[in-house]
Formats: sequence, structure tokens, C-alpha cells
Amino acid sequence: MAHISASVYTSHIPAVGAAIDLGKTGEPYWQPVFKGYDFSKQWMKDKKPDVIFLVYNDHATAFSLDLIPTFAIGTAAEYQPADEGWGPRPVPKVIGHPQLAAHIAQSVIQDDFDLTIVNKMDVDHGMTVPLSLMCGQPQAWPCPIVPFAVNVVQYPVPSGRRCYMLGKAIRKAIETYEEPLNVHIWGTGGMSHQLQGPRAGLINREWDNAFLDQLINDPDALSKKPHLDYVREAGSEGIELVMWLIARGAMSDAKPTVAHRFYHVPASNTAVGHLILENN
Amino acid sequence: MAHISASVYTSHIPAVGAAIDLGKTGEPYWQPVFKGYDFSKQWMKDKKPDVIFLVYNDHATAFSLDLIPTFAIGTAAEYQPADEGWGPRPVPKVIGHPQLAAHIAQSVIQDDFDLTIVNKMDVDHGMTVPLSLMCGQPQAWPCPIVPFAVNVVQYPVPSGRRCYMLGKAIRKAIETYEEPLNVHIWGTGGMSHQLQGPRAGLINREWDNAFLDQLINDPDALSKKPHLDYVREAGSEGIELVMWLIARGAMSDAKPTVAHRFYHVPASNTAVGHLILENN
Amino acid sequence: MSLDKPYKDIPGTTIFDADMSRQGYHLNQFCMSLMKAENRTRFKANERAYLDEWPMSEEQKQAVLDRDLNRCIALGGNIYFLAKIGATDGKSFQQMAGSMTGMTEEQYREMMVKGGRSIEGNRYTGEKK
Amino acid sequence: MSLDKPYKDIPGTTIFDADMSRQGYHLNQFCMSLMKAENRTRFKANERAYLDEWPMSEEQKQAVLDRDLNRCIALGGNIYFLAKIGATDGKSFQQMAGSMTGMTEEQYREMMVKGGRSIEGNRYTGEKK
Ligand SMILES: [Fe+3]
Ligand SMILES: [Fe+3]
Repeated sequence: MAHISASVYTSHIPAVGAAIDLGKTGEPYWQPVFKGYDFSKQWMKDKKPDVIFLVYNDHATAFSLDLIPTFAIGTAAEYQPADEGWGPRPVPKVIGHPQLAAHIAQSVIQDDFDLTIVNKMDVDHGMTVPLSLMCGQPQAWPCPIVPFAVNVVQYPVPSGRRCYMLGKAIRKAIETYEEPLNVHIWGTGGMSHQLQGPRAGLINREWDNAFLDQLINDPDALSKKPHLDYVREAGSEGIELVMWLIARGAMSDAKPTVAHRFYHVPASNTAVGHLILENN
Repeated sequence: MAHISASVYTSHIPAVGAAIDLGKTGEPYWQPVFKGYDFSKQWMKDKKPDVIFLVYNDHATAFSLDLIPTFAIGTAAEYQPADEGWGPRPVPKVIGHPQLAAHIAQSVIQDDFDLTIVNKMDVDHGMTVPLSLMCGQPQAWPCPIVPFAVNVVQYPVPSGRRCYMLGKAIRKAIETYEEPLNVHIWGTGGMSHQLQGPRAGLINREWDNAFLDQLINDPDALSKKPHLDYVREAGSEGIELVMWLIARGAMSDAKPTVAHRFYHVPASNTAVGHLILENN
Repeated sequence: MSLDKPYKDIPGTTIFDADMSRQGYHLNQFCMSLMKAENRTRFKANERAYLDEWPMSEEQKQAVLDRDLNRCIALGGNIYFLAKIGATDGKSFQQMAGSMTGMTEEQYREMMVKGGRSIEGNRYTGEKK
Repeated sequence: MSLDKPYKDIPGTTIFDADMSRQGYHLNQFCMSLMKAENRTRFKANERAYLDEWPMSEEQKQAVLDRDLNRCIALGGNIYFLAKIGATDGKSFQQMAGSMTGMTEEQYREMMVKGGRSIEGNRYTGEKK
């Protein structure tokens, strides 16, 4: 049977992708950001997964206002990096895992999660920047990926609790997949940031670190945090953090091992947060 | 506050639309079908709603295999009748109710139903045939409509229980909408029919009538019927009947008044079922 | 496949699940394309050439050319998609459904008028009729 | 409007809810169109003419021409959509975000390097800073 061995959490800032693509990672501004992922790149080689279940949000790229799915799972064979307005990022295409994805879709829909199944979409920085941070600049990503997109653009977004419970349903689905796959689940987005209006540039270091602590130690309580707290305390785009609860919900009930923890301010407008948790 | 005063249930057979559009309703084959809706047309005039919340399924029209939402709510200003392969039906366009639709979407997403919000789609016979049956051939449909599309094309479709609970969440949403709108909710599709394979033409009159009885008298128990029973007993396309449970779940807990009940075999490949229930 | 398929024991019935959907993806998307009048015209003008624009299997293409809907369904087609071929041909849903049963159009229509195919003997594969 | 909006008391922040989405529909869909290189070229060649192809309000068009992102947001724009205008202009997300704060680009960058805007005094409208 397949199983989830670890979860990875990371911000997915577009400027980080640009810094990588333009060869600026050695600049003094960027050095401390990328240093936080040195461990992670090695860890990815050491603990190479068979499949990554990658939770992210689309930033008005694949989904316009014509159609806004709350939860969308990709069951396609492959996905192209999107042109977000400055041309597609020069990164490998994403290879899907249609069979595992379809299995998970079937299982969680029967568990009362009302997914949208997607067979054609481009993927934006929400997915490709975490891949670059964790894998560097390879010719191909190290394994197939199941994309899972969450609406955090138009309010109301799904609650933290809903995300956490969905994670549990995903775990159950993966654990009933026949092939013995080693699956990593990633939650991306966040941490505190606000990209709009006179309050743009908001960072809440204390809140972010409390979030990381609670994500590790008491995710069940964390999952009950209302939306409004995220927006007020972590900025209008800090709401992306609800996605981390999907990955955390998919971990086993035993306390995980914290393989890596990193926090840095700033990257562009955003606080960078990053965690690697291993299942016990 | 808005309220739901009645629910309407009806099959949505494409051949019925063709019979209307081609002026064949007086033919001996079709007469008994349309006779069953004479009461309903008068009832629609007498009990004219301000808005219809119309639950139907898309038949590979607005949604291809590229994207399959389990539940999709239309929040657009209007919707055009679709070209399903023989040109669009000559019927009025559907006028939406964006504000009520957005209110319902917000409310039920916060109640953990993971809707897809749709601002652009054409509507097929699943919506326009029930409108023709209930309203005849007017220049414009009698009121705005909130379209609600359910996936019953690709397995797994949402369970009857999930649909029934969604109906309850829709009721709560409508009852918290400030304007004093009189809302009807319609469930369409079914009854027993199978359009594919060597078993095509299946009809199960006894099962259909038991379904109608239980829908009226004990919807809670009915909602627990598993998918497999629908497919085995009412045919592969009989599964559309789960949509009736959304409309029934939206009714108040008091026993409804059966204003009208009709059953006829056949229309094309299908058993025609039709109910009008008034809230008490 | 590791998906649980409790619906495999229903006779003469194919459930369009994720596996069938994957297998039939291009076949069904070809069908969708027939919702545009100009595509219907192009298809009718040269069916083979139009089909060759799609990455469908040769078997799928042949099944479409033969209008063998049972074969199309076995190869991943879904009836709501396949209906677009019927619409293009000017066939009714009843003609399409009937074509899959081994009955003549007249026989099928007659069966429906008389109340349709009975459920008795049609619940489980191998059941005594 | 009958939607409950508990988020109205957060200073300098607009929540993109269904009402804003409805108001900004065409503005945001115009932004989406800039994801295609040929549309970016056409927009840059004649902004006004390109905008006139969209059923946006005159106010929305003017706000785009002025690159007044706060105004765009007040008129229903969402930052993830508006970012496509910035990308077309070759602006970074930091330049875009900074432009809404009344600070110069240098001041905003400086604030971020120093740890960003403090949450203190920025939780509730009317709160003492
Ligand atoms: Fe993001
Ligand atoms: Fe139908």
C-alpha cells in the first residue's frame, strides 16, 4: 500500500522564482533566503519520494473568474508551466500521476469532499517555485506530482478546519492505494504577507512563528482558527496558510519529527516560512 | 427574509424538448406526457416564484472532461441555451440572480460544501426542458434562476446523503437572505432510464414509485440509499435522481403538501416522473 | 487499478469511472468538438480526416466510423459525449440507445411503448432471466 | 447586500468577496487577457483602444490607464489579476505592492528589509497607531 512519509511546507513567492531563473540567488539580498533551503535540497535527494501530492493555490492563472473551484485535483498526465504575464518560467513540465490522482479523487469525493476534477491546466508559481526551492534546477522534476489547487482568491475560501479534515481524507485515500508508493505531501503559500492596499507590506513575525509551533504540536487546535484571524494578523494574502493544514492533516496522528525549520524576512513582500516534518 | 415555498421534481428528457420545439405535443405518443404538466403550468402562474433555484446536471455540454465540478453554482447575470449538437433550443435565455446566488455560495461554502463558482456557462436540456414543461413557450422565463449543476456523468457522483445535507444548507442560506423573495427549488433528471449498452431501455416502474413515495414521506431514509441501488435498479442514468434529494433537503421539516404527482412510461427511453410539493 | 468497483456485476452496463474516463479522454473530447456547427460540417465532409486530427486509438476511430456505440463505450466513450455524434447524424437518443441492444429500431421502440425493459433478470450478471 | 462581512474593520484592506468579484468581473477578465503575449503587445501599442474592447466602466479604464491600483481594487479589481498589468509593464510584485502604500519604491523596499510593516496599530480601523 502507498503511504505518506513526510510533509513539506513552504512559501511560494514569485520573486523567488525570478531570482532563480535570472541567476540572482548569490546576491546578498537573496542569499539568506536560499540558504534556508540548502538542507532541503539534500533531504529531497536522500528521501526521494515516488510521488508528491502538492497543495497550492492558483493565482488567477488556470482559473479566471469564469470558474472558481474550491478544491481542484489534477488527474492529467502532464501540466505546463504557465505564462503569468512575463512568459512561462524556464522549468521542467510537471508530470502527473493520473492513477493515484483518480484514486484519491474517488476516495475523498465518497468521503463528502466535493472536488473538481481537472484534466487540463497550466500550473503557476504557486507550484513551480516550491519545486525550484526544494529541487534546484534539474532537467526534470524528481518524480510525478499530483496537483491540488485550493481557492484562496475569492472569499469565502475553505476554512482551516475543512482543509485539515480534507488532509485526513487524503491520507486515508493514499493508504488504500495498492502500489507501495512513498508519497510526500506539500502545503505551500504564506506566511504573513499583504500585497494590496495601504496596509501592503504587513509582516507578523510573532504570529508566523506561533503558527509554525502550533502546526507542529497542535494542528487540531490550529485548524479551528477562523479566517478573520489570518487576514487581520497575517495579511490579506496570509490566508494562503490554510493550505498548510491540508498537508498537516494528512500526517499520521503520532507527533512528527521536525527535520528542518526555517524562517526569514523578507523575500519581496513576504515572510518566508519553511518546515519539513517526517512521519512517525 | 427569503423563503422556500415549494419544490418541483421532474425528468428532463431531451426528446421532450424536441417534441415541444417541433410542435409535436399533440401527437398521440406525446399527449399523455404533456397532459401530466397541465396542472403544473397553471400552478406556476398561480404560485409564481420570485426566483427558481434549479438543480440539474450538465450532459457534457458546459463541462467537458477537462474540468468536472462535483457541485457548481451559477452566479452570472445570464446563461444562453447551449448547442448540444443540433443547434440551440429556440427558448428564452436564462436570467440569473447573481446576488442571491453569491449569498448562497458564500453560506454553503462556509458550511463545508466545496462548491465551484461559475460565471460563464451555457445551459443544456437538463435545465431548459424542465422550464419548458413547467412554463410552456413564453417570450421570457417567468423569473430569474440560480443554476446549480451536479456531476452525475463521471463516477463517483455525490452520494444521496451528501445531496440531501446540501439541500439543508441551501435552505439555511436562502432563509438568511435579506430580501423577502419567494423561492422555488427544483430537482431534475431521472426517473429510471438507461441510455447505454445492451441493457438500454431499462424501466423500473415499481422502484420509481417507491422512490416517489419515500421522497414525499421519508426523505431522510431515502437519502441513505447507496449509489449502487440506483444504478442496478433504475439504470445507469437513473443515478440522476440523487439531485432530487437536494431539492427535498431544502424543504422544511414539516410534512409537505403534495400538490401534484404524475408518472408515465415512456418518453423516448425514459420513465417520466413529476412531483410538486408545497412547504408547510 | 486499485479503485473499488462494486458496480462490475450489473449486466450490459459500463460505469464511466476515472479509469474509463482516462481511456476515453480524446474520444470524448472529439465528441465535444461536434457541439460547434463548423466542426460538424468538417466531420461530415471527411470523417476519417477529421478523426485523424485527434490523438485517438485506431480502435476508437474505427468504432466511431462504424457508429458502434457499444465498442465506443468499451473504449472509454461516455454516452453523453457520444450523443454528439448521434446529433450530428440526425439520430434521436432513442435510435442511439436502441442501436446498442441488438434490437431493430422498431423492436426497441415497441419495447419502450410497452413499458420498457424489465428489471427482472437484469439486476446481476449471470442471473437467470 | 445581505452577505455578512466581518472583515470590514481591517484597515487598508479590501477582501475580494462575491460583491467585489461581480463589480470587478470585466476589469479582472481584461487583466487575464494579458497572459497572452499577443494581447500584451496589442495593449501596449494602444492601451485605450484595447481597454475599449472590454465592457468595463470608464472609472475602471481610467484607473488602469493611471496604474492606480488602489482605485482598481476599490472598483472590484483583485491583486492576483491586477498583477498581470504589472507583469506587462515589467514591474515586480514589490513595486506594485509598494505603489499602493503612499511610500516611494525605495522607502517601501527599506521597510521590507527592516522586517516589514508592523502589525501593531494595523489590526483594526481607527485603532491608535
Ligand atoms: Fe501565493
Ligand atoms: Fe439527464
